[in-house]
Amino acid sequence: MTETLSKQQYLDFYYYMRMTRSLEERLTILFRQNKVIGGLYRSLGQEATAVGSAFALRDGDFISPLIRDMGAMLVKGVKPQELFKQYMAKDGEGTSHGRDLNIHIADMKRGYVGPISQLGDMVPVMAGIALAGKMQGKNIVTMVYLGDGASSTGAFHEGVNFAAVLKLPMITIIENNGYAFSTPTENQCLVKDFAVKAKGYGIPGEIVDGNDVIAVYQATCRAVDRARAGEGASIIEAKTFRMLGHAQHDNQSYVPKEVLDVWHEKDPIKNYQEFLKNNNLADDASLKEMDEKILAYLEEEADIADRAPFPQPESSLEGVYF
Amino acid sequence: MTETLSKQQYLDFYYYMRMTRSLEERLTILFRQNKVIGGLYRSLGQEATAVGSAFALRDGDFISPLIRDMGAMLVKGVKPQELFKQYMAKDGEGTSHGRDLNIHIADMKRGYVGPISQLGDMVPVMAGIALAGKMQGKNIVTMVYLGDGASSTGAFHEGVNFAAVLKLPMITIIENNGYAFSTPTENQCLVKDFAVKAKGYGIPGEIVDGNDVIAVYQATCRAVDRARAGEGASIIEAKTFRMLGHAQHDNQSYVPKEVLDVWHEKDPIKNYQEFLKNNNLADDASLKEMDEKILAYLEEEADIADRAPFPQPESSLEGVYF
Amino acid sequence: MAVVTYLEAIRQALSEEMQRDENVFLLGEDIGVYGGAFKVTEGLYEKFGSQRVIDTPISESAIVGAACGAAMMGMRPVAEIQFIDFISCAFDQLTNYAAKSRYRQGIGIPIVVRGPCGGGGRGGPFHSQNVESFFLNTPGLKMVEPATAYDAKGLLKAAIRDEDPVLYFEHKFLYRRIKEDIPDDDYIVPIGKAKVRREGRDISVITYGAMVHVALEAAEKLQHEGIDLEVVDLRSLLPYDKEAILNSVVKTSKVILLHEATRIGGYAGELAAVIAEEVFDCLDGPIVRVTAPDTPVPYSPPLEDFFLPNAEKLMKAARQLAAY
Amino acid sequence: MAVVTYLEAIRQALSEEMQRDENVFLLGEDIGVYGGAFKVTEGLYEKFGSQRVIDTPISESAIVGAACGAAMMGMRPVAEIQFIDFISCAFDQLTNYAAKSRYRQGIGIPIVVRGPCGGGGRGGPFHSQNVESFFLNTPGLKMVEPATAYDAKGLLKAAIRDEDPVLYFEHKFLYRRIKEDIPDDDYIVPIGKAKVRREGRDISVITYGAMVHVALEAAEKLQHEGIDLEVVDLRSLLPYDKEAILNSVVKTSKVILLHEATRIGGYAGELAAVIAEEVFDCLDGPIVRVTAPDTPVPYSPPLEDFFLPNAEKLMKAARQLAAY
Ligand SMILES: Cc1ncc(C[n+]2csc(CCOP(=O)(O)OP(=O)(O)O)c2C)c(N)n1
Ligand SMILES: Cc1ncc(C[n+]2csc(CCOP(=O)(O)OP(=O)(O)O)c2C)c(N)n1
Ligand SMILES: [Mg+2]
Ligand SMILES: [Mg+2]
Repeated sequence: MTETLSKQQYLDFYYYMRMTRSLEERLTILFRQNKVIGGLYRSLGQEATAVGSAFALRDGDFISPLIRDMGAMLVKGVKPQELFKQYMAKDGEGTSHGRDLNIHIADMKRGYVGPISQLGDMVPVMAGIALAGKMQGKNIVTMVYLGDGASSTGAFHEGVNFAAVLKLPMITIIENNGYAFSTPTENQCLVKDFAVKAKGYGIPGEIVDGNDVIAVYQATCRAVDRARAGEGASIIEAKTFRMLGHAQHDNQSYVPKEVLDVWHEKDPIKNYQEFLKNNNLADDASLKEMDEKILAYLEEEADIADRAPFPQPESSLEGVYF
Repeated sequence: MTETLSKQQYLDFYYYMRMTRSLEERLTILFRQNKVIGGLYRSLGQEATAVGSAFALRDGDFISPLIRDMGAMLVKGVKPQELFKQYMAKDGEGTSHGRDLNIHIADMKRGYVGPISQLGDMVPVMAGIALAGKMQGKNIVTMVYLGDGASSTGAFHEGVNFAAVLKLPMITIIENNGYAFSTPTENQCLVKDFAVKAKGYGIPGEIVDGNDVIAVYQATCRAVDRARAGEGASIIEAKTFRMLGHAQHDNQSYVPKEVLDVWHEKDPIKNYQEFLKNNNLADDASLKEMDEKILAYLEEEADIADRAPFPQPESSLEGVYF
Repeated sequence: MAVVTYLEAIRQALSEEMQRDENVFLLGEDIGVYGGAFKVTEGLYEKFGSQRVIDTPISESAIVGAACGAAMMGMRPVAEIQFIDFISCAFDQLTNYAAKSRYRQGIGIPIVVRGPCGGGGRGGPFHSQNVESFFLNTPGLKMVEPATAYDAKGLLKAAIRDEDPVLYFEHKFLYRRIKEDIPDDDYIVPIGKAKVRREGRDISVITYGAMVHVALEAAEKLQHEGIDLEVVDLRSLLPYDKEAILNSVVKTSKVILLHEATRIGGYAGELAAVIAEEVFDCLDGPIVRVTAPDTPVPYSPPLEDFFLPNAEKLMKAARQLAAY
Repeated sequence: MAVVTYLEAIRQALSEEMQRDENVFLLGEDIGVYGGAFKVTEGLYEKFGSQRVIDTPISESAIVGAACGAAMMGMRPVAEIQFIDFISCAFDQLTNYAAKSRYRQGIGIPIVVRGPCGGGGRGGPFHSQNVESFFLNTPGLKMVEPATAYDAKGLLKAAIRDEDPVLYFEHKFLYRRIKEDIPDDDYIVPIGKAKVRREGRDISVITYGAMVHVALEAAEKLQHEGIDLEVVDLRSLLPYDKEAILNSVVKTSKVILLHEATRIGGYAGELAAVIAEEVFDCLDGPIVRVTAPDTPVPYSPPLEDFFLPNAEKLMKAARQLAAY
């Protein structure tokens, strides 16, 4: 896959990062209005990782996102109204029909698989999808996202090793965002660079600035190229930071303000705006126009979700078995 | 811990390696006589790893052996008759009273913990013992043995990482013996050197010639010293080879003869005999004397086990709860 | 005496036991600095320090396995599972290591594994489960589930002092919804003893956890219809109080087994079996189960409300059984 | 028709299904080159190659998880667990991923997870378990356990063609001990259908797996005492054939639930509940359970023999119930 980007692609990166952030901001409002059911998880500050990596994939490839990867789902084609409905526990095409929460939705056609909450479990599952793709002679790639914390799970280990040994086209993106809930990374694992874990599986591991959408895109392209060339699995560690609490209810008072300040300067969207302007890919006016278009679009989508019905109680009995 | 060895220590290494092998050979005879109940697992060719490593420990330290580590249990003080009784499903002090099989016996006083069959599970358990020792201000070390195959399990990963993060005095010995049952190491994990896995946990990993009892002893001493000094967990990879099938019923026809030939030359006992003789620590006569003493001792012990009763049927109902 | 919530009662038990016995310590995810996802352990890190309130990596097998190891050394670990649904990740360590250690190697494993269970919180399929049946067929384990603040404290203390592995299920719907006056000082609620929460003549409702309150609500309402429910709160699920169960059934001759978990393979099966085996003679009607239907726990409010057993469903079953 | 063992019948089913449908493939530990710890898959690696008979690392979670992923893509994976006891290491993937996928995301998981269960082989606590109860409270899973060679083949074929995750328990004591004439050609035994193995008037014995043979042995012997047992072989444990169970109980009015697993929380609980709920009227005596006692499976022959249910124990229970 070529790593040279067209103007449109540069703008698309921006569009999806901005869409992610605005969508989550809209969700925050809905949350305050008690319209979001259950918890609300934000990916503020991490949008570049989700968006940049997903752009390295093509149709037929699969991702398994986690709570910080709404951006990847958007790139893969999920509609904002579907996410709104999901978060509002509403019914409708493309939702889980009120059965599962937040981003736990799947569409095998669009190429995203709904995670379960048990962290790490999607790694073996995505290895299995990669295995099937290989057996079926499809040249597809699977990508599984998880956090620094989730890499402590047994499922992560078993899944990555399985993919490595069977030379499966699976990329594991470890989003090292400094914390797992309240637990700082150094209490999760002694390594500073999670990419080093790749060595234990005999596969390539690469570190990337998770706040730099282009760098993420390029690193993922390299991993995707290897995977498609039959060279097997790899790990990418995206270094980033969780700029809000674990969920809406967590004010993350345990995070030192200085650290937040440093990362505030690294905001992936703000910096990318500068990049676009410096490279004459956009100017303040065009960015503003894009932002407004996104907001207007999200407003419509949120409205649709707001008007969507809750699922029928009895519907909950169906579909446990074929 | 000093790494200079007394003559007695050199001879002890020999004694326990020879004891391990002879004991297992005696068990093989019992197996053919249908006196061993269930499977019989041998550590032929791997005796140096079990014995050398266990010698690096002291009273109060704990090991958790696997099927190839009978030698470590002997060093820790298990009596051959206890092992014979175990394998013959007999009752008696120091056995599991017919409840569990082969080396699945524990003695917290002598410092060995009976493994369960689920591979990898002992890693977290031994981390917990190390944690307790630390909390209680005892300066103890725990050592958990497992094979190349068992390192693929989630429990291994979770346990090693847990011990690493909490800086626990736990040493994980990976016995890389070329196979996991019928599965060659390269189908278990892509890495050639399992010690490299330590990097993924941010702890030291060392490779040692598992057929060289002194090298194993010394490497383990280094890890033990680090552990006792509060420097935390580490991994040792002992490179060795399983010279018989997975168990008595497996003729390991899947292992290339050339490979076995190569390793035959590396027999830990034969080579150590040469070492002892070359260094004037023993001669043919003294070795023969030791061997015969061991055989005579084992004969007595096997006889005791043979005469020992089976457990009473009703006894099986007791002791599920306190 | 002071009025405390179910959640505070749990915290009190932890704190008092840690005070009483220096071998008691806590481990789990986010239980230290943060005080736990539900703030159950809030303040304990400050009080007892990082050596006794240990924030662990996300690894339930390691948490439970390490607790086992520490227990073998004489410690009294209390492990938190952030949501009890994640206990499935430690299923192997619990059923194979913890449960069988005393039997097969003569070494007891006095650990407590506790965590929030149950629905009603819009938590969806992975934050709402009731897992007691997963463990019911494993000799060597114990299980308790308190329904009141008093029991929450007393059972947890009993669990911590118990010589065997105890799974302690705390129903998250009750955390802050119920409170009562409980003694400030030390007391235990013995494991294995049920409690008759309400005497009644017509039908025994045998239940536990959040459903105790559902049963009491239904009983209150049915009173006016002339149906007198007896409500037996099991409190301990393994071992269970056979005597109390059978006594109640012998007295009323009719029984409803009520639980929040789904139907097939749910806890009620064991109760039905022991009742139909031991006091068959005394039964004046079928043994009735009121449970959730056989689906995962759905998330959306109308679905979850439809899914969960409630007073109305119980009343309907009771009316039918009374008329039998 | 040819006389084949239970084990060969399983192998036939695998081979024929792989032949029939190129989406069927096998994965597990040592199933390829070695042909499996019990040689169930012997010859299949040679026949179908390393792409369809995959030797995996020792990682049950990965095996089951990867099977799920492959199934989502239209494949039909059959995963072997070397001893069913190790399924506890995949408990989470099975109960949370496989079981709930269709419900929560509309994607079916047509996998089969098979492995040797049961005692009698001096395997001790970790190579002898019966694990069906672990999974009985998880909607979304199916479970079968054949008792005959005919059913071993037919049920496995049905499991492979099923659209949902099926746990297939093969009793290792039966592997080479029973054989029978079975059709060479294609047939299935539908999931969810029990089979009356022996008609009888006095007592229904409801059972499955190796215990079917115990029940038949006891029935033969009791015949001479004038006690006529009906033996119902469940074959499918989830879903189970409620109609067949209830029909038999209605006919005989007395029932013994027999299984090899331990008592508390065992499968019999579910059966007792459904019987006591739905055909209470027809019962002429207590519902009796004959099971293993509540301990881990002990290893030593005298202990294991004492532990396992057998014809004598069943006969004793049947005599008592007959006299009731
Ligand atoms: C097996 C398991 N244990 C615990 C949890 C509870 N939990 C949900 S998110 C989370 C923290 C995850 O941290 P990390 O993997 O670093 O992802 P991040 O939230 O930082 O993106 C925890 C502990 C879970 N979902 N699964
Ligand atoms: C979790 C689990 N899965 C499978 C098994 C079955 N099993 C027992 S020993 C073994 C091979 C072990 O290989 P390795 O760890 O390399 O040890 P070695 O026998 O070579 O010493 C297997 C697959 C098991 N005991 N536990
Ligand atoms: Mg994180
Ligand atoms: Mg090996």
